[in-house]
Amino acid sequence: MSVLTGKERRIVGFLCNWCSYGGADTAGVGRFVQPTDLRIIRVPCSGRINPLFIVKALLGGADGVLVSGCHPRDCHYAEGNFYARRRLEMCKNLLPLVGIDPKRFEYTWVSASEGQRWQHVVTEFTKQIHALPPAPVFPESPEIERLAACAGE
Amino acid sequence: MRIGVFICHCGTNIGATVDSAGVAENAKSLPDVVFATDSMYTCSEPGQDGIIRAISEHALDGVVVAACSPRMHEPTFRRAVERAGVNRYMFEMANIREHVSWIGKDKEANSNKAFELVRIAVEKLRRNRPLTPKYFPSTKRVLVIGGGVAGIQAALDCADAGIEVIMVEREPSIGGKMAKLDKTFPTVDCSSCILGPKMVDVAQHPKITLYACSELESVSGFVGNFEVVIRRKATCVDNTKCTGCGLCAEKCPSKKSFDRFNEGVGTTTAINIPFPQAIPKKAVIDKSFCRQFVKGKCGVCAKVCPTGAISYEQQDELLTVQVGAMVAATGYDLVDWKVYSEYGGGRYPDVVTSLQYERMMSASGPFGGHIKRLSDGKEPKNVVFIQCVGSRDVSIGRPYCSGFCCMYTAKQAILTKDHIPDSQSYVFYMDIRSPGKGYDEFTRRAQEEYGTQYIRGRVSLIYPKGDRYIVRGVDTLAGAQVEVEADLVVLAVGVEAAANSPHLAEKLRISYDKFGFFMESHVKLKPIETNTAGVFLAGCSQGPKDIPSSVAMGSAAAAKAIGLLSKDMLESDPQIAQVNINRCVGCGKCINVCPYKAIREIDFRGQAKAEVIEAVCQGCGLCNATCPQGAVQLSHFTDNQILAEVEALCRC
Amino acid sequence: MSRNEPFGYYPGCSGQGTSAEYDSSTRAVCAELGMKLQDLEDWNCCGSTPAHTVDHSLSTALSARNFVQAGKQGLFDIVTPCPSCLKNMRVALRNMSDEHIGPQASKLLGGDTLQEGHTIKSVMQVIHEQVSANEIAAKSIRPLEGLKVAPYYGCLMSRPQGLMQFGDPENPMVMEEILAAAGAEVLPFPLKVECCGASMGIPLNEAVTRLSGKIIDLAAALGADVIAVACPLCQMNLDLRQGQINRAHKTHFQLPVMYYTQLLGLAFALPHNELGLDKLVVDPQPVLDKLANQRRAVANAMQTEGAA
Amino acid sequence: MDDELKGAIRKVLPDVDCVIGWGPGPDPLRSAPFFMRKPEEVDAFVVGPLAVNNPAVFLPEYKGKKVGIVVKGCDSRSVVQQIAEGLVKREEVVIIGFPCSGVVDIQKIAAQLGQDIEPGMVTSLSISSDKLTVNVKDTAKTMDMADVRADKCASCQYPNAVVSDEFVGTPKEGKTDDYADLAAFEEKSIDERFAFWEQEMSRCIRCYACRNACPLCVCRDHCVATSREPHWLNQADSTREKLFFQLIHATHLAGRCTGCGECSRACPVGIPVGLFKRTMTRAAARLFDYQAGTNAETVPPLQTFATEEPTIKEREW
Repeated sequence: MSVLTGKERRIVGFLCNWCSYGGADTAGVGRFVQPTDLRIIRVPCSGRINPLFIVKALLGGADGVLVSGCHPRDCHYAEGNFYARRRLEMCKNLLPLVGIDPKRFEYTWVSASEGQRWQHVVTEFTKQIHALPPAPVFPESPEIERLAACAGE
Repeated sequence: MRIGVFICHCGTNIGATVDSAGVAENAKSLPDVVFATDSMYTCSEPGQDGIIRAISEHALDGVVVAACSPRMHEPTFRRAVERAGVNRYMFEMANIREHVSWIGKDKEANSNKAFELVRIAVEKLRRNRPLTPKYFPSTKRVLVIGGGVAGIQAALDCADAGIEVIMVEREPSIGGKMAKLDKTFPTVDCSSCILGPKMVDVAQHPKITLYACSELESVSGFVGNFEVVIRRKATCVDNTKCTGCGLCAEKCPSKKSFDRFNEGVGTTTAINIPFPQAIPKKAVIDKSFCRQFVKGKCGVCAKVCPTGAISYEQQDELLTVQVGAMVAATGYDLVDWKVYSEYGGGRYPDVVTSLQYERMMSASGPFGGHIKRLSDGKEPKNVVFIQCVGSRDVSIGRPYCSGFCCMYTAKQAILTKDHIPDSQSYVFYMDIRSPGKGYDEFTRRAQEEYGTQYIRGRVSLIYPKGDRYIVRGVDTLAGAQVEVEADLVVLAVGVEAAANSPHLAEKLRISYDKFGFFMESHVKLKPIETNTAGVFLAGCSQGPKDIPSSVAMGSAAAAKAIGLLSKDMLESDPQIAQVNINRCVGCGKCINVCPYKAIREIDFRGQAKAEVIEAVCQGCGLCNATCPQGAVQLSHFTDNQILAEVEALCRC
Repeated sequence: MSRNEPFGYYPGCSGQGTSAEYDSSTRAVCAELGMKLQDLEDWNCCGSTPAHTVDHSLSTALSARNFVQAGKQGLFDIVTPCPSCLKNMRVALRNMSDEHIGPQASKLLGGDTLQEGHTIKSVMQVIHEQVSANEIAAKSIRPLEGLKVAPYYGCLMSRPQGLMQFGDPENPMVMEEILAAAGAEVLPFPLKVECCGASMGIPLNEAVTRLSGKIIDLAAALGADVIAVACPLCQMNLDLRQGQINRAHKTHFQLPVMYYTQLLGLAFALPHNELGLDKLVVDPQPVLDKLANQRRAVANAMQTEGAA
Repeated sequence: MDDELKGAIRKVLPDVDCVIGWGPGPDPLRSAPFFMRKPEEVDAFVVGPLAVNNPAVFLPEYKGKKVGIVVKGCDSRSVVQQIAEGLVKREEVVIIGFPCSGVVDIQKIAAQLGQDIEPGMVTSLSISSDKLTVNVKDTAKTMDMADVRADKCASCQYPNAVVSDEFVGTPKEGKTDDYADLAAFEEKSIDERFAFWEQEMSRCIRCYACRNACPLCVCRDHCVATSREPHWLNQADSTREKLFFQLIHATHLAGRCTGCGECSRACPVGIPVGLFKRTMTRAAARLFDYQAGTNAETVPPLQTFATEEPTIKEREW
């Protein structure tokens, strides 16, 4: 069981190591209580995030994806978040066409000092996801289901 | 693979809200996990020994520790697994403290989430590969940004250790805020007497090169090999010719120029040497007042200069230097207190800042050490000090304590009595904050020996009545409104990060907090380091500090820089991009986006291919996210590793 | 909103009694400036000080009802001369969207519901926004030249800052700009937003004589000919109680306290009865004399110049 | 115009390895990519409403050799984008342009005929300025050109080659593109869209014709769709994986797609996969004022950035 049924939704976070992951740590150190739904994947920079990771997660049944990086102009790698901003914005434009509610994906900037902002972002985003129905799911391929059934026996 | 999983209790930090033992039990079901256990303090010596023992007993070739943030203890555990013969990159951490146990109290949800985080760590670890660092040479030279007392200390310590130092100072002279002070607490010794010799040392040290009137233009490169461009602003004076004789300032006809050094107390000439002890002692032209620039004709200084040092045509100069480490010691500025219109917002001439008052008291200041009012030149008898102007005030976005105002206010009250024996000082304060050696005793002396009246409360209004000022406040101890007639009001204006600090932080690629102060790597354990290797902090650039703390931090930053550059070769982080030459189609997109120019095009059997310059790559992974066919992969954060993490979290 | 469209006009209860001259001079000045004021029909008390000290929902509902009434007339942009009414009505607008007070107050409104889009401003702010200094100067056929005015806003006009949105809460400059445009010499008046003692005049008269005393004291010390005010209660404390103040402090001030609208009216040469000068307790005659002398002096100077 | 174009091709031939254009296909209705090396081969060159496919798709393979290419307006944008991205060198390509009046959509012709058109079924065909007559098994059917013209031609902004070394004919006026096709699609609710793609993509046979027809798919033999390092897609016959591939393609083409429509046209089962790229194209135009393939000097928007992005309205928290 990956999330607590009925209580949690699947929310995947991609956080840059230098700012936002640190901001989430700062929130923890400050004991800023947050919903438990989010699971964080640490990446070096928001520029490392291929928008297709987000698409992959959303098609794979994630109810929401939250990306956070350093504030523009404050990227540890100087420019990564500038590229990320464009790519993530384009990604946000693509989702509704596919039938994925764009509210399932947000990106923002949280610095390592902004523990409270992180708490706020996580709380708001989790609320936003809970306000939506569970993510639509594709039926598994018959092939895989057959194999899975075999494996189960 | 044979993976071992260790779930930390961190005492009750994790254990209280996460079922660590249960998570360890569940972890045994994960693929490739052959061993899982929980431990009380995994980072402690017995905890680390437990990992090492398990590695040998269970022939582990990968380890997951679920504990605190990897930003805290990843290096610790990497060293531990390495001691047991496992490559340090065959290790992953699940952050179940900062990201789980400390942010929620629901034990069921927390334990479940902790297990999930262990699961993604295991999935990633299964795709990890051993990585080995490379070694590269470094430039044994340190850049010190800011020539206040913190920067001076850092520069002298580095230089004394035999490392070359380049000091960049924005103002015409080094010395910073301390050079403006009359006396220093708690010993009331003369500021320039103790700082002056250090400034001279900077000027004379063979290992130190000083660039005044200069600012950092840009920074590129990385730890050990930074390339820094310095902008030397045009002063219209050729420093190689200027002898500092001061004749130009004597003859300059533009005598109403704003006196920056004296905080606008009095005026100066358009060409000036900011103060007698200035280092470098060179004249500088203030173009906004110089008649040559304002009116297009004058040329007096050029005529009188005995060495022909004046050059009105001088242009800014860009200078490129290589350094191995940098110390940011950019200090502070005063909060813009004019937002307080209840204090006149700058409309009343005899409501001055603490720093202006220092210049009014200083023997080398515009009044030659005789305190007098800016409005009418009379000697003030009643002097009111107001503390916390721009400190501890949420309403103007400055909630923090500036730390040293209580102390200097006491000092200024004492000095006022020394200067004007028949004067009476009043101090409105919120709390007296005087933790430091001899500090509290000092504030008591101000009250008991010098008769300063301390009134605990805020001031709500200052208004002029006749040629005096009514200061209306509250005495919270007496529970009454008080009004004091004052001849002079001194505001203990709070400090904020030096102007443009965020801009500099962006150039240095270090973080800053919402007030513009630079962020240290760890509040308690790494107060000098930043998150960018090779960049260290000193003085008030990191937060408000008094002189002893700034000096100590200057020395600490120097020690860090010396330690870094004492090694002949620096170790590179192997978490860098790598090109799979078979998949690369040579489209060059990665080359275009790389912020470090760390990818170049090479010719491989007649075909264009990308190649990563290992010593230059910093491992941001932008190229990886750009390459459509995934031919460039960031080691330790490959597509497959991240995809495995994503898949572990999805329903599939 | 432009001044060609009518503003809803809420006079407030003082305007019907103690500050009738504020009400009439406001109407006269606005008419002169081409601002149409349309009275709210069947308006009620804003709740004043008592309501909100007892029950926030009631206080909110009282003020909200006035907006409802205005809405029925198609009036959404309301103006009022009284800072206290302004504050109450702004608080009401804010409270109506409060999750606790809003629903309770709505219930008190009976069947009526408050529509979206209501605003309320002080007449002073609207004059400042809608009429340029040049226009005021052009209308001032008898400019207030030579008249030294101490501008006094009272505590409410600019505060609380977030609610009133009236420039610098400690140092508003709107009245200064308006009166300067009418030709007056407006003095820098440091106590311009100090408390006059407000409604303490009855329970604790000493508070009013002390606080208002300081204001009169400083205005006189600065050489003011008149204190210009914008609040009915301030006017009453400074004007009606000037005798009490003099008795309490053994002073002999006879400093006229006039609404800024009355001063504007003088500049615009509006009829004195519309300005209600006879309602003032401290005789404003010295002000009128000074202005008249000033005009005569100017006329003489011009004549001499013409003769020469 | 045909003869003039042929003349231009013949003129270019001596300087190049070959000239790419259109030639006879399996039946009179269908043209095929045509590689002309000798002057006599030029006689069979075909142009007009049947010159459907985009010859630019072949250009990158010729990198290092000089080739000529005959292009419609839309094809020329692909070439320009290839040049902008360094996939093709400007000096290695001779571009022959002409004013295009639009091309046919075979599916629409089939719809008019009321039957699928197997190769070889059409025995002859004649074209006038606004009519098209198709002979199937000796039965002639005449249809209005307007009814069988490809959708992309209705909103064609660039009927003439954007860049050309030789231009034959009088330039035509372009139309505006208001993305009406997207607007029509967006009439559907979010859930309906999901259901739509679930239905459509279930028909995908993973032939990758859409990818292979794309002139800007640079990965060629190294497509992530079929690699294990990195392993973006599995090979299971799952709708999700098929849709994911389309999103990979669209993401890779974000800000680069020139809208030639070849992906949709090439799809053997008729999935409107071009919509994904159209969405990205619209977003690139709105956000970055960028139209791929109109200026070889510009950098595609996702390979650069601006420190301030006034058009990106970030969410406030």
